[in-house]
Amino acid sequence: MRLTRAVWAAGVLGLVTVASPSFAQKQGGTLRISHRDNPPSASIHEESTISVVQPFMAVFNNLVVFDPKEKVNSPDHIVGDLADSWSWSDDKTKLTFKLHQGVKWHDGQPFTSKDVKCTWDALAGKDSDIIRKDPRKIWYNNLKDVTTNGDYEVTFVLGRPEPSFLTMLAGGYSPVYSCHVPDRVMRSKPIGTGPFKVVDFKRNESIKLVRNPDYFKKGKPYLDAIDWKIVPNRSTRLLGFQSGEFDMTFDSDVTFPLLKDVMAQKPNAVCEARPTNVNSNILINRDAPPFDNPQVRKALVLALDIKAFNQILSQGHDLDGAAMLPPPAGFWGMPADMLATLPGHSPDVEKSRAEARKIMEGLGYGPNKPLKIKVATRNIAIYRDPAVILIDQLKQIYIDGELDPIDTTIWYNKIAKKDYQLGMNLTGIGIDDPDVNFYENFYSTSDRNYTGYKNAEVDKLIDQQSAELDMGKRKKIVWEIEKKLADDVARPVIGHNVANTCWDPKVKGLVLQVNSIYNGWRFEDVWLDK
Amino acid sequence: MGAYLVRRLLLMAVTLVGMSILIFALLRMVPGNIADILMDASGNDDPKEKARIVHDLGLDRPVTEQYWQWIDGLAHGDLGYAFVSERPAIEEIAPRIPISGKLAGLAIVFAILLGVPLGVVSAVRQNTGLDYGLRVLSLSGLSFPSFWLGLLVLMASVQWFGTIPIYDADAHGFFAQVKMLALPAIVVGFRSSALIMRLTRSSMLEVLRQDYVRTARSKGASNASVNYDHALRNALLPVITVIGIEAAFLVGGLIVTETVFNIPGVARFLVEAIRWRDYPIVQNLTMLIAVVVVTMNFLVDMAYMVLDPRIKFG
Amino acid sequence: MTVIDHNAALARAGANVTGWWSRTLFFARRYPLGAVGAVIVAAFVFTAVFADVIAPVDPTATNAKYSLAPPSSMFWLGADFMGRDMYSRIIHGARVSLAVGAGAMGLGCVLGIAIGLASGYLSGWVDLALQRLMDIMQALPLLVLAIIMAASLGPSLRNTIFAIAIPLVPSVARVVRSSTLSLRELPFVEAARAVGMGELRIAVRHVLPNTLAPLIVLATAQLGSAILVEASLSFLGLGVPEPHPSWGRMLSESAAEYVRTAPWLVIWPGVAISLTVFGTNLLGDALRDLLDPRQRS
Amino acid sequence: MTPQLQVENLGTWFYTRHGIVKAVDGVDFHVAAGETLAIVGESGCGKSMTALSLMRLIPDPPGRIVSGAVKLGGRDLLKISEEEMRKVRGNEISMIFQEPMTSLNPVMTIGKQIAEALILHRDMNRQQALKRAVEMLDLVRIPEPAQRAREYPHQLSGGMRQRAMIAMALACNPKVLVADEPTTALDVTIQAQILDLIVELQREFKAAVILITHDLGVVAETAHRVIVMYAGRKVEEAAVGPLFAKPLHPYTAGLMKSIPRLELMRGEERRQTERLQEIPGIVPPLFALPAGCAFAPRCPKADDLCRRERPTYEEKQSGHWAACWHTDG
Repeated sequence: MRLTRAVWAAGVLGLVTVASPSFAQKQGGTLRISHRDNPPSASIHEESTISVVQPFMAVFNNLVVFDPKEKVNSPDHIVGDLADSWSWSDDKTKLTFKLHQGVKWHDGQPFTSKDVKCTWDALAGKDSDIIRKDPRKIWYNNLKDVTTNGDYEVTFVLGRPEPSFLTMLAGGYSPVYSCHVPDRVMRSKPIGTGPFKVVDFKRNESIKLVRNPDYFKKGKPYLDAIDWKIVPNRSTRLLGFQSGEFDMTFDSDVTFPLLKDVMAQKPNAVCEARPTNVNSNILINRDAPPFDNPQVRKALVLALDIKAFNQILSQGHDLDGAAMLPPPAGFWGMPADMLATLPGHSPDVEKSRAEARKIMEGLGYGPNKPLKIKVATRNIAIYRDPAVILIDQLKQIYIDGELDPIDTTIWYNKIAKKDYQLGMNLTGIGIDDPDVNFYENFYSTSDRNYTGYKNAEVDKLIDQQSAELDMGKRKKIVWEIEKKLADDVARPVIGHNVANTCWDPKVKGLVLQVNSIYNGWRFEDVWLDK
Repeated sequence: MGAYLVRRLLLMAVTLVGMSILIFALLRMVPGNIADILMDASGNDDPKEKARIVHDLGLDRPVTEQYWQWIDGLAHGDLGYAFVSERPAIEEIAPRIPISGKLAGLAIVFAILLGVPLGVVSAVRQNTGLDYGLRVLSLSGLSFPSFWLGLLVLMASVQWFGTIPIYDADAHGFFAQVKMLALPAIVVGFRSSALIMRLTRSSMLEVLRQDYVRTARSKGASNASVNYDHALRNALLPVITVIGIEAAFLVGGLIVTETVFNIPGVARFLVEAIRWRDYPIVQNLTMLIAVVVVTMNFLVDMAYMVLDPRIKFG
Repeated sequence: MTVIDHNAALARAGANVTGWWSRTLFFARRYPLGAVGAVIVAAFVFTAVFADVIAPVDPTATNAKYSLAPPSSMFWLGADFMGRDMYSRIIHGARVSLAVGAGAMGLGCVLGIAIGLASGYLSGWVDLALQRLMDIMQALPLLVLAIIMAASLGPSLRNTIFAIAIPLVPSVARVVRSSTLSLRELPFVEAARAVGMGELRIAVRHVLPNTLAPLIVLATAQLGSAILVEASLSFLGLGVPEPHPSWGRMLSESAAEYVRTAPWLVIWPGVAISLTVFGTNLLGDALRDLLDPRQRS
Repeated sequence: MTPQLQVENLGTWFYTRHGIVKAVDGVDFHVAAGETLAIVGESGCGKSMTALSLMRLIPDPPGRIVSGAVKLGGRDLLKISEEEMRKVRGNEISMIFQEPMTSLNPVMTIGKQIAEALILHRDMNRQQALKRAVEMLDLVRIPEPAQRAREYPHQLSGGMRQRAMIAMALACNPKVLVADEPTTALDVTIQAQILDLIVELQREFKAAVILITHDLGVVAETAHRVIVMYAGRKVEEAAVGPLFAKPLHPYTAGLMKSIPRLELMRGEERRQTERLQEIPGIVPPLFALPAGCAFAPRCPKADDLCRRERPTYEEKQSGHWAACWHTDG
């Protein structure tokens, strides 16, 4: 099933999939959700965090979107949103969308193809007034031009075929912005075409959305309003959920150690575990001692006991995988038997560690002469916790690590300046897609390739898989890249995080997509059964 | 009196100007700025974008110019724009003031209601078991970290009521608000009540040693009359001072309590703003706190003059 | 006439108390709360100094198997999220608290004494300038100033000490200044001056020792508040960073999450902080009664 | 003349770290209506403690009245309950203190403070009491009494304050008035006025007055009889005339040498520089009294007998008592 050929064929039109409202849904009500922190801004294109996407995706529409009824985001389950239909040119370098007519922005302005052009021109790096930061510029390296044909047709011109391009447009990180709303407004009270309008975004306090009565999908949304309350303390958030103050938790807010308590206090809660599309990984400064020595890098990765990490951080629910989210949840990751052959993923940890110790002893280290290093990480619990475990594990191979907690403000500076030895890092991947992941994190020219990992061979393979139209062949290349990265100890992955999202049973119509937390938050199909 | 007032006001102004320089300088020492944070939030490290943000926010200008711009704005009632929300700073700060104000007010009321009577009882029953008990209680008030007390209160609240007070911005009406803020106010006020109780006690003991208390006794006044008619009024004068100053200094307790109870007041906002390197917010909020403290000190002195007939104006 | 037990009355008053031990016992009986405080503080210092010996295991050793393990014979006070022994962590936490508390108090006192002496001694515009500086520092609540200082300096043990010490300076400086002002006119100081002693020497040899009593009282109080401020800073994530086991931080993020599932994570660090500060406060009160003649009954 | 107040074998001890301090050690005396008895001595000799013992205002702890009787109108004040004692204080026996500034409640008006005793003991309501307070102020010759009654102590001069204190003490027409150094804190000119006032009012009110002072000049002018105290005990007692004519105890003699000439004192301020002859040495600490005569270490006449044995207190001449081995020499 996973190998089902995606329907890439040219000329095959995505059918209009605007679902007619089904008879059971009830209109009305306010959905109350707790929010974990203060979103840096409301502008999805400028940010890379679920804190922004989850509340504000409902304000916008994409051109296309992952089928909200499907559990797995995959290239073959993409449906129209603002686009009624789309088509590829014969050489697979031009993607043309026919836009829905009569759509209005929340401020009453009509939506046209110009808005699409404005958005992607800005994202591709042209000067623009609608964004001031562009964290996902690398996605559009291959986008040469955006052309319009009248108000309701727009064409994306690519430099080479890139099947993932449509996938990227379908993610929650790809809303259509308007030409006429400046970046400052987009960051504080954004204007979209989506099912909900922003009433108020109070920093550190709340986000209030109300139903857009003029939403172009007739009959939707069902909810009158969505109230987000920002509660930075997790126990307070969960207590609020348990006591009925909130109808739903923030995405992936309920870690496994907490799940038991939530279920005990609120037995009727519906909780769903899924990967968060965030993996914990180790940043290695390969340009400076001691990790400029490939031997030390290898010893490091051999010392890892991924199960132990997993056991502590999620009671064993995190997924062991390489760079891509592993199957079955992930669409692209390598199979388990192949994974076991990668360094650091062997089931026999003791054997690996013995090997690592041998390497270290060979380099002159030992119990009385440990290698002293610093492990940098952001001074936030979710970063610090794995770092503390890492330091503890490294003791096994004569590495005496000291935690170096870095204020979050200077974290990237420090990493970019290569002012670290080891770093514990979390990487979120917006879409379970090899282009998104590899280009962002491992391509030599990417902004977000923090470790400055440069490998011409890997770059070549990344480009190669990106242009590959045959899904089977492409997966093979993807796995090869994963293996190369692992062998090269590029960014050893400790685990793909898994956590729970819970809601009250009266919340209906919610479909969580298992391979990305960033894509399913339009809230247009959600209703309250009161 | 005029000369004294002028001198006081002048000193206040000097203090506030000094504070503005201090806070401004300290903030520029903080590693990282808003642009770093914003870039960090989006996870890309594009020097061009960062430079643009730095330029747009005027952070690339000389610090003296930045300082002057701030002060000049303040003089014209313009607090500038918050870096994070990009709204006028006044709009960010103003709505949070009444929240913290109400909490602090409630806490002080609680502290006085608890602290003064217990302090009096403790002094009157000096060196009895009751006195020891109350002294231990008041010392514990000074010893418990208020965030821990807050956590314990939350734990207890969950245990007994199955719920916790979650701040609701839409709660209107006096009782609804009091109900919502009561627990955090008790947590904040506990420390103050301990302070007030200690001071009331020692002040009361001091007064009870005074000659005029002996005079009152020599007139045949009863213990109660001596304690309450003669001693308490005199003992309360220093207590009023501490209440006034404590009211201003309550901000410290509010910081952690607003965090624990998730109350969107100014105190928590300050920490948040520091974390975000939101200079306009931090600068203005700090100045606001300093103004409150300095003004409270001033008012306390004035109140002292009014309440204590011995102190003459001038 | 009521029968009066002279001996009992005398014993209460402390008559016939001689020798070090009986004096100690007498004070313990006279100031029972102070004695309790002294015992707590002594235990705290002892724990901090011998943490390595007392703690059964390495406070930073994680163990997946024992994540959130409840208190048992193996983990007396339970284990935290990462399976670290809470008992050992709390014992080592005493070391952090003492380091920060005593460090900040010491630094604050040294700076405060220097400023206070300079202010009281040099008077004139130096005094005026220093006094205004103290005014400025006192225009912000202790914790607010400490937070801003801590944020400006970045998280580390040393910086935390510094961030807490600075706000403690003004109260010390004021006490020293006012003592200095009143002392410098006293006969013995004038006598010292008459025999040609230098002003600095007079300040250090004659004036400073005489401000000692109020300083000791103040310093004890400051030790307590320094420990509390450290806990608050760490709770807010601005204090002593991992891997130093800080009581305040133990109460912050992760512990707060497990309020229900693992209440021992919330209770014990809080008890440790409260007890320690309580001890210093008790001791401070007793010292004030002893050393401050105005308060002596 | 029957004594208004009869004090027998009064003992007031303090229990301190250094041991028992016998502040008042077996003191007897009596005072009749209209009579003024002066108790004289240096500070620390126990005279103030004697006064406070009469009022039962000894701070306990550390002090206790351990023995004796204080008989007023047939009742022993040391035996009645605290509540009954409260009815006595300010009513039958009242007191004027040394320092009128600190002895008046700074945050209460003068009128109220005077009225308080009246409300307590005379069943008056506030209006009546305040009205009576104004009358009392008038009586002690405070000008504009109605105005003064509304003022606070700090608004009055020292002399005025002491007048107010006297008004307060006499408000209930007490049988006994204890005046503890009533003029010490005042200017010399005012001292005389206050003393005159006390004498005059005593005649009017027929009260027994116990005047406590260290100043024999005051005694000569005001008192009928004198008791000299040293280290908690009486050392000499006589009517004013004989005492001044021939003091029997060396201590008394010493005190007399330190009196400035009365003529000089009157109307003229005492000059600070004009030091008077003083008794050498200081009052010994009461917990470390010598075995013999307490005054021996300072006494010019002291010999081995004095240092060994305490002199008995006996009537050396008619109505003139003293405790000294050398009264003849």
